[in-house]
Amino acid sequence: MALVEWQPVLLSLKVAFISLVFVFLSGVSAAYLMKNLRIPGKAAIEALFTLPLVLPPVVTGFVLLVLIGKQGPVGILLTRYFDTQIIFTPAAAVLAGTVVSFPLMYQSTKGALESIDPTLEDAARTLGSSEWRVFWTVTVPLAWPGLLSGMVLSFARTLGEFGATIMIAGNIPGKTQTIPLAIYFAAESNDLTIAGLYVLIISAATFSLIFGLNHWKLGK
Amino acid sequence: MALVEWQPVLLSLKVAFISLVFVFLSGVSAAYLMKNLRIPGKAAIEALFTLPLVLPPVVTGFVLLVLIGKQGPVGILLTRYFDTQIIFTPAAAVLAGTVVSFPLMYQSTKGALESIDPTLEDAARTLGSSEWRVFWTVTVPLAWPGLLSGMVLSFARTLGEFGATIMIAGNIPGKTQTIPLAIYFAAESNDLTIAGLYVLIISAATFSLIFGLNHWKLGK
Amino acid sequence: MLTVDITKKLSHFTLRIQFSMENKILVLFGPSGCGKTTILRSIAGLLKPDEGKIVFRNKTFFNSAPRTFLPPRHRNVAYMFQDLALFPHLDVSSNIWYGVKKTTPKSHVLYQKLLSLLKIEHLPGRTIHQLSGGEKQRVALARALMSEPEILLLDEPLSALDAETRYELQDELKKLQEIWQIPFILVTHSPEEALAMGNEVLFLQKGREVAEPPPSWHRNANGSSSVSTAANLQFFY
Amino acid sequence: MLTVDITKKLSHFTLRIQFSMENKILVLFGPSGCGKTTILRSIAGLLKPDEGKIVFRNKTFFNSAPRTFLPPRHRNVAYMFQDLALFPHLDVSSNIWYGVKKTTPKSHVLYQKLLSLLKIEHLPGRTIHQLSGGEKQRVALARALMSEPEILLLDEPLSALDAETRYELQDELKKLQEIWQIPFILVTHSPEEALAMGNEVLFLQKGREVAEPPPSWHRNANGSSSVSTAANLQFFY
Amino acid sequence: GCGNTPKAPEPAKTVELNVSAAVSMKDALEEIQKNFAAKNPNIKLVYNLGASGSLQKQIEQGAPADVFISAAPKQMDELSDKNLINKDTRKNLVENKLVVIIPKDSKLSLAKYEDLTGPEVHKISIGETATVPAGQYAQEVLKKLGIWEQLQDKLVLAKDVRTVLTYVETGNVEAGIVYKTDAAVSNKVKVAATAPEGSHKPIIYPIAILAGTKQLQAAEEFVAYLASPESKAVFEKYGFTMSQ
Ligand SMILES: Nc1ncnc2c1ncn2[C@@H]1O[C@H](COP(=O)(O)OP(=O)(O)OP(=O)(O)O)[C@@H](O)[C@H]1O
Ligand SMILES: Nc1ncnc2c1ncn2[C@@H]1O[C@H](COP(=O)(O)OP(=O)(O)OP(=O)(O)O)[C@@H](O)[C@H]1O
Ligand code: MOO
Ligand SMILES: [Mg+2]
Ligand SMILES: [Mg+2]
Repeated sequence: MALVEWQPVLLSLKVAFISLVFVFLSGVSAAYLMKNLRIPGKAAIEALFTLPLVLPPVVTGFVLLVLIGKQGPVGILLTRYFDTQIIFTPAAAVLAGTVVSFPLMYQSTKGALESIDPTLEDAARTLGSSEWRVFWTVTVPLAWPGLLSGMVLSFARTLGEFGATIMIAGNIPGKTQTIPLAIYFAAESNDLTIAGLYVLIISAATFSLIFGLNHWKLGK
Repeated sequence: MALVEWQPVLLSLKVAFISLVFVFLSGVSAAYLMKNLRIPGKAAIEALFTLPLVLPPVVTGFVLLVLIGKQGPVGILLTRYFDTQIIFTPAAAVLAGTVVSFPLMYQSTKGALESIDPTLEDAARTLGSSEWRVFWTVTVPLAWPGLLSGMVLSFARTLGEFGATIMIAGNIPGKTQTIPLAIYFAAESNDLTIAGLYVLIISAATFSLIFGLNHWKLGK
Repeated sequence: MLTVDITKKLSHFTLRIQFSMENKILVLFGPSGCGKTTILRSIAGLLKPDEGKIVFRNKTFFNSAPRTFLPPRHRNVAYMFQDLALFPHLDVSSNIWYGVKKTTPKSHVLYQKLLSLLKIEHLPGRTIHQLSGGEKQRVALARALMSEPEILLLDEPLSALDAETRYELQDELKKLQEIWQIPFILVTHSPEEALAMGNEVLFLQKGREVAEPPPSWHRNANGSSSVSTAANLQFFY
Repeated sequence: MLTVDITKKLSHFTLRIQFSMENKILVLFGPSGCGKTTILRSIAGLLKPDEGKIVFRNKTFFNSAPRTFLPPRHRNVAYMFQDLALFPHLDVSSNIWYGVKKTTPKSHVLYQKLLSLLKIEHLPGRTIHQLSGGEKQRVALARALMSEPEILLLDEPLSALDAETRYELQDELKKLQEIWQIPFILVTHSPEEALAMGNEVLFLQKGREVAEPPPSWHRNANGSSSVSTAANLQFFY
Repeated sequence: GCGNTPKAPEPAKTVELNVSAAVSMKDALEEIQKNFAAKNPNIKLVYNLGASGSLQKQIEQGAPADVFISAAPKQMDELSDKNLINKDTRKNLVENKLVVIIPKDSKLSLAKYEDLTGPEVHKISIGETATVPAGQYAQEVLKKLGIWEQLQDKLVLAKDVRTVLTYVETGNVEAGIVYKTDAAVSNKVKVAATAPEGSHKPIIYPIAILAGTKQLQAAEEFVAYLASPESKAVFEKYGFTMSQ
């Protein structure tokens, strides 16, 4: 294709899917732990969880940059134990996506967990299930519509992530350029056609996801 | 105060609260209408509803600019019938906030509506309630935890809105500068202290909201 | 006069039922899964039959040709669900008042009367999940009665109550019907209850009306002995 | 041997109960709201009593001093809830199998036996909301029985069934208890059922055991006539 | 996955050269990349294009970069103060001009900067003065011409030069101040005035090799190539002037 490069599209999808896995696991776990937590500072922790949503992504990106940069605590650990760096790599884009969409998954899960009937969890307990099994076989399926919303939100948010990504993954064509970066880039040289095409592609990806999920649910 | 200006703080809170009202009404209505809608193109409409989340905010801002700008269709109507313009005013910041957080409210509400027990709505119907009353007295209270999540997300998202806001509200100090804009410019000019203070303020606002909502629920 | 003549395909058989009733108490009697709840849901408007019609006085509730469907809220039918369907987000008194269109001095009197009749005077401020099974059932009954309906549908309304209370309430419901003069349709698994309350009994079997009472009719509801009054049955039906 | 000796403050009275039982069927009998469900929930571990202890064989389920609380999953108690609590996201067969720790040929035999005994052979693939009230009750009973517990708690397990089925199941449950030799605790509002099934009956009134049977005991469950076998009562208790 | 496309076996070892450069040079740099690759098959240029301020922060945090091209001296100075650049290699690469643009179909008769004070000009957009170099230069010019205070109520400060261009293109402001190179990429605007000589400090794009580079030789070759006549032609095509 002459106009549009496929690399940003593939990278964006890959980043969005991998982030989705991380954000699902971390968001659901966090919501589960917080549900059973009874401590005074709870609202503060929750505010912290919501912060990546409130902060302008560039700021989130800056904080991450300081953390994972060569002199940052994470960066130092990565160098010492794995002899590697994630700054300016696709892994950094995954990190950015996971961090910015975490609040979406967390809040959606939280809402969903609060509205399920605890009697059903009790029933599972009397039937000999461990808390772990209760959670995965009763709580999660009952909370599914809410989790699904959280997943749609997280996936979409990561797909559109720009500010934090460009900060820590850089904007390296062919390597760390995601769709939003490509859009920004095209707009810079006034290629509104290309920018528009990328917008179409990203919209199509969203459409496919939602269409797929709707049908998946109907199929169940 | 020498370091931090209060105007962006007040403006941000005002914008976030007003947007919250709009996004609550529009998000909940949209989710309700979509729930009962059975048409082939449904997934496409939903994808459209999710788009403001996927598109980089600058792109959303650009689209809005084209719509409400002086030569845009909305802008022309505003000039003709009201002799006014909302571009470069705080109203534009409200519009930007509402549009970017709409997908959050919509999806959260959708998830919440799907997991409530339809028998209870049926019970209300046999007791003579109109669909409108059923919705507000049964559906909404039962879906409340999910709606609350949506409200937290929307409020936080608007509070942190940067890209679309700066595009259509402009950055007119003392008039349309919100906290994220102030943070961005402070950070860009390396005033990390000021940026940090604004981050603290915005975090405190998030904390207050979550704390308040948690207590509001307990009080019920 | 309520006329029901409907067909509805269910999982394992087709419900095909036809009856008319005056302002009396009609009992639906039949084994589990024979279609009793389905009939009540059709009358209440929560389920569309495949074919047929349901007409009450001069109002058509449902007709398959020409296609008519009166939404539940315009039918003025109070329906006490088998699984109660109380509103968990409201307290007991708000649940009971939910169906009242207009608060009048008369409705306040009715409310107080129902509370004492149903022995739930101590419960108004509680939320639903703080109630015992039998308490929930009585609150659901109160909610249905408070709405002053034109038809009352009761799906095993007294099944979770002790015999003492049950007996009293059977009596009260009967009196109420005599005062209100509206059709009551009652589902019960107890032949004694059917006999005590019903002006008519409709025997059901796999979605059809049957002439012969099922074996359960000749046992009391607990299965341990046969009913002494069973001989009177033919007079009722 | 199950020993229960607990105190629990409820809204309007304090539950204070103490009993021991062997591998028999114990019936809890008392008016609505007297604390029957609360006792079962305490034994199942879904509710912590304020004080006292619950000991089964050599396992302490609960003790207020020293503080001991065995989580429900380690109690091996099957509890059939009054409001059933079936899993709406699973089909009937997955519900029934949910509590089975290890699938063995023996459990497959038990499964088939329960399906036919409870007359639910035609339901395995259905989801819960496609069931009638009585069908749900039988599925809940099957789920409790399938888990092969060491104690079985049944909260009005047969209340939504027709007399015929009810009678059969009373019989079957009795036989099952004789084979399994574990404690059954049964809540029922029917004195006939209590008499037919119970080796012992515990009369409850406002959270306390009472020696005198309540008035309901002398009526049959439907309140219309007194129980012919009521005279035998004293032998049971 | 990405980055593992099989490469033809090459005699000399291929080195990767990481270049962090101001995004406003995008088009010119892309063209130069092609030319350079043809001449230096064993040096692979990897661009990271962004706002100069972001690039500076990334470099400060140890992001891999061998060469830095900034859109203004400020960012370079700060890196220099932190000893992150090889000071001997710093020089001025290209220069830019500051112009007033108006929509292509605008009927305004704007010929010089002072005309911006006219009543028919309601809104003027410039880059944010604290962060966007183009905004700082614009402020300097307007102050020098003595119309800065007068224009205060008309100003809309944009996040970047690209946004200024968009405002003018969509007719939401009557005029904007951008670089000549920005005006060159848009066919919806026209240049109405150029800043008078000496009204602002020269708009310089400095270049330097970073202190931490491991590819000093390749970096030097690239920097030298940017000054070649071939590159000069490219830069000028996009509106830059070469620094002396
Ligand atoms: N949603 C549904 N989809 C398919 N079949 C259903 C559905 N609901 C009920 N059925 C079936 O329809 C039949 C009639 O159900 P109904 O609830 O009317 O029975 P019932 O007479 O009220 O029984 P019970 O005394 O057990 O409550 C049953 O065989 C049941 O399995
Ligand atoms: N969550 C709760 N909080 C406070 N009080 C409760 C709660 N649940 C039940 N109660 C009260 O405790 C008492 C005993 O309830 P319980 O459910 O044990 O009664 P029950 O004997 O099972 O009655 P039923 O036959 O009606 O099911 C009742 O008075 C009830 O109102
Ligand atoms: O790099 Mo920028 O493009 O003007 O700061
Ligand atoms: Mg039924
Ligand atoms: Mg109970």
